[in-house]
Amino acid sequence: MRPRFVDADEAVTSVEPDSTLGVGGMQLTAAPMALVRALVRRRTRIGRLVTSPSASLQADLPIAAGLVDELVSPYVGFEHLGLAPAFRRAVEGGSLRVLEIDEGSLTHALHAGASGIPFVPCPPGIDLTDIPRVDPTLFRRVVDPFDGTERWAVPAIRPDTVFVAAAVADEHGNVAFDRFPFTDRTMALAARRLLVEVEEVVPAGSLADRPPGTTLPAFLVDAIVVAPGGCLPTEYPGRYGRDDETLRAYLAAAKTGDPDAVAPFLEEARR
Amino acid sequence: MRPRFVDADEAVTSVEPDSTLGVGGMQLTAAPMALVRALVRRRTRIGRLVTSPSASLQADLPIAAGLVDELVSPYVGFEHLGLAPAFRRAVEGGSLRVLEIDEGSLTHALHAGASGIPFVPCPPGIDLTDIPRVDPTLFRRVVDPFDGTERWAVPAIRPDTVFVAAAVADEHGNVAFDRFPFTDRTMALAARRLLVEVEEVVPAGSLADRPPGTTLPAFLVDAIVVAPGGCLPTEYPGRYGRDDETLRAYLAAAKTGDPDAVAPFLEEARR
Amino acid sequence: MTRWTTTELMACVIARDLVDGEVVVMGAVPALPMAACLLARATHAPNLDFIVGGSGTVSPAPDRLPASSCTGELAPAEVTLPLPDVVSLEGRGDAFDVFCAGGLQIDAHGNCNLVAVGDWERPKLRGPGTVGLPFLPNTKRSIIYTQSHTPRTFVERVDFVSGPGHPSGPDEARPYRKQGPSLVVTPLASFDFDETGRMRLRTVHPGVTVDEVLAATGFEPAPGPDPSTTPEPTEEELAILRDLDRDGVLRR
Amino acid sequence: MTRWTTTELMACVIARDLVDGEVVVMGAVPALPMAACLLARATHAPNLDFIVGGSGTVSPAPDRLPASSCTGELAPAEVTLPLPDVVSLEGRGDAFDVFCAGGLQIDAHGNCNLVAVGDWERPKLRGPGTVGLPFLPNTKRSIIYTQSHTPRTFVERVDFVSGPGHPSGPDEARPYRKQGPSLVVTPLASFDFDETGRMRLRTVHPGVTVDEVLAATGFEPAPGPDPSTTPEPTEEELAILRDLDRDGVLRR
Repeated sequence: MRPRFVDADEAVTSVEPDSTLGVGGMQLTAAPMALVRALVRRRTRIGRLVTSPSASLQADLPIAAGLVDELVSPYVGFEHLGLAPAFRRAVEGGSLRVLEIDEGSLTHALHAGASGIPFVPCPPGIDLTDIPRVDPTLFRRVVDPFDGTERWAVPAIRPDTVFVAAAVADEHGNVAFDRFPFTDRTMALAARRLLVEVEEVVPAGSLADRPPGTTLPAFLVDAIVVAPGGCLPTEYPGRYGRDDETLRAYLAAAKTGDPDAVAPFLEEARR
Repeated sequence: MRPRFVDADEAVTSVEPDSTLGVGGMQLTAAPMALVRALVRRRTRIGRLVTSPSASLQADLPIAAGLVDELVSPYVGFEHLGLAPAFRRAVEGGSLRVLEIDEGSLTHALHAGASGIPFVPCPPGIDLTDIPRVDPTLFRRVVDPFDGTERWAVPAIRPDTVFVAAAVADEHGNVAFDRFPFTDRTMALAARRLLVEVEEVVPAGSLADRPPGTTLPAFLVDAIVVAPGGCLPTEYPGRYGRDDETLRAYLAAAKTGDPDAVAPFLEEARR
Repeated sequence: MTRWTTTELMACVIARDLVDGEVVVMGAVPALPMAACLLARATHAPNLDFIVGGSGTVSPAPDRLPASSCTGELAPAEVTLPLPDVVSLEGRGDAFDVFCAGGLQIDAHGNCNLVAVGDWERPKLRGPGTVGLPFLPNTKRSIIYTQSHTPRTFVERVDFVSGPGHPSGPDEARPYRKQGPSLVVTPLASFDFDETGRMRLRTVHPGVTVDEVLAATGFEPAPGPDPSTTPEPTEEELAILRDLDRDGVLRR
Repeated sequence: MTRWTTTELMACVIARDLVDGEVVVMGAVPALPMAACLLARATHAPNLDFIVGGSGTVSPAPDRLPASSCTGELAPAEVTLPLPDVVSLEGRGDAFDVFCAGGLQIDAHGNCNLVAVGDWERPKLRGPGTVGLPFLPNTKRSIIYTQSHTPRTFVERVDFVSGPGHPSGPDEARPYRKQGPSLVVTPLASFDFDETGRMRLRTVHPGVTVDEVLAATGFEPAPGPDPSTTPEPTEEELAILRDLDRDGVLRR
């Protein structure tokens, strides 16, 4: 079926409280902030938040609002701007449970979720770290039936809902990314329900020449939110740059630890 | 390191006799025939031939020449033109060992090979077929460490050498596909040595605007063969169509079972 | 001589079975199922989507029906999925509604065999291979079609299950599920399945008798209501099909 | 005041260590390793390739050094890999030569910790997370760099191994391999590793004493040849760096 075109506030009403939410966007780019802000405004509790291999505001803001119980993320930070204040505070204070994971295991777990594969043995490397040893939820030992060796394995991840930001949707609801799909397409393919925010709508047929791997067909998308500038203060490549001033203001507000201090960042960004 | 630009006959000298060869191209499209023909002319024995989910002449021709010991392929045929004569004859006559596999298991096994993942549990479906039961080489039972159930699993596949056809290479040896990369990129990423035939060479920098997923960086490519029309008589999308007349002539020749009858098809195709 | 060919009739039977909003997947030699999908879109199912095999193209509308599933003639489509994504989603199990499939052998419970007739080790007939048919149970239902309806292709039990149908009886480990083959279309007739998952004659094509169908079928279909006659293609259906099929692929 | 900043010197140290034809991967905050790679390409390693983190861009030459690893400023590059492919190839283990990494803590055997200082359950300092550092052993070698050289960052043993270095002794299950960290660059000095995999002082930067380095290091480096002074950036190196670094990111 084809997706519905709705506004962000309506789109997020479909997110079940305490369910698993996947949020796309990598580092300071393409965070689906229009959807994240709407969800935080609604104060929907997130049972488990799954991010891209590297997240920033799309993870720290819901954590700052006190809405996240568990986090599956290989990185929450703001690159050159510094550490993630709410994430740090919540983990150091013991109010956020982290299911430690790395970029490889997460990416393969999402791919497995998209593919009906129940679990994936990990590539080499993770076995030499402490990551798989601290919690058995995401890492268990499996015996390779071909060579008899023991390996670490991760379970498939299929978020109940996924938010990603894309460049455009056509009138039928097919979606296209502009330049870097990151792991957002993989996460989208693993979603049980997929909500996409886009910068603009283009006529049906416009995406015909987009190469494979840069689009998502309409039948995989549940709802589309047209939100120009919706990723701000993060960047959308080729559309608008990162707003470091707003990001710095957020970091200062979040460092105070006062949930009300981050309230201004729940309003829609302005370009 | 960057790839060498060589001709097909020189490129295939690097293929070890009795090793595992992966050949790209899907159905009647993008078969890397310039490389396959050169290898068959050299009469290099192929220990194990791994194909895309659906192969045609790139599998049937080396089998017709009597050069293949084992085959890993979910499909060898010629679509509307009929069954694959040499493949049929060799299997029915017992001279070719088939390691039965399906599209899903093969694609995931190649992805695992590209990723350092030792094996992959299969998605549902295969367990209801006879495919995993006829040979334990590619299918074994594994216990899911997260839910305790038993599943079929396939080992990673990393061909010693892979042949794929692409549209263009730039002067540095970066490679781009035109429209459908099929599973050729996955197979290329799983290769220990990667040989690519291309239609033409373009200046360095020309591939800068190609979207992710449509290219391969030079450092993954060992050698590039410039072979305009090299996929003929199969199609290269957007460059030239399929040559059904030559394909029918091949099928008639291969049906005779006389290896000499297919000799004309070892010569370079003419556009 | 009829106004239409058997293949055109088959396309109509499949098209009429498709429901608006469904997502259909198909494999090699896609002309017939593509014609059915495009016909359905042009009539009662404008929001039907379909994916043409290895190309990964979603709902392409080419100038003519293609002979191959991976031809560049399928571009442009609405969008195109990379083939590995199509494979992933076939495994995911809730992405596609209908799988169009066939087989060298098709059995009473809708199992398909594209691998080997006779003993697998040394087959009498080696088929091309199973491609994506193991994923059949992962769609809501499958539609089986074949151009060959003989006692050798329609058998009680396939020699090798490469595309799973319904379980063959209550003793079988896997339980009967609603998912599975729902329609079989041949040059002679169309079938559905009863509540035990056994094939049942639904309609016979115009000019074909029930006895002819039964004589061509190597097993006894499940009892059911008296089969009706397959409705002929309408003028509208034929006009649409022939506009799609400029090369006459369906008229050979 | 020197003609150059410490960060510019660090870029030169890394650049000189890179070998023509190598393929380098890097992660977040890529300005320094990118500067090193671009400098190496402009001098002795024209065929060096590098991949900028999450962007998947291969050997981009942007107008200025980017602050973020995923910015559109990195396009166009020679080609761009999808991020999942970069992840796959990091696991494959024979695709990349050099991994540039850092850590909140770095230990005597080159283990890196980006996860937690103190107890993991209730850390004193929670780091951002490990991203791709578990893949460090899958490249031929790794280069560790940090802007913070103190006894708290340079420790005998990290509190949490998130990026594997060399094994910490002969008793450890994993054997010593040539693969692993080969160079550590800080604002004070550069280190390599002895044949047991323990960090060894190689050069001290101009104006820094060996005693200052040892006082800033929370473990005793392995004995080795007397450290030399890190060669200053040449005029050519500085000119290239400043042409790359129009925003002066390396000069802050």
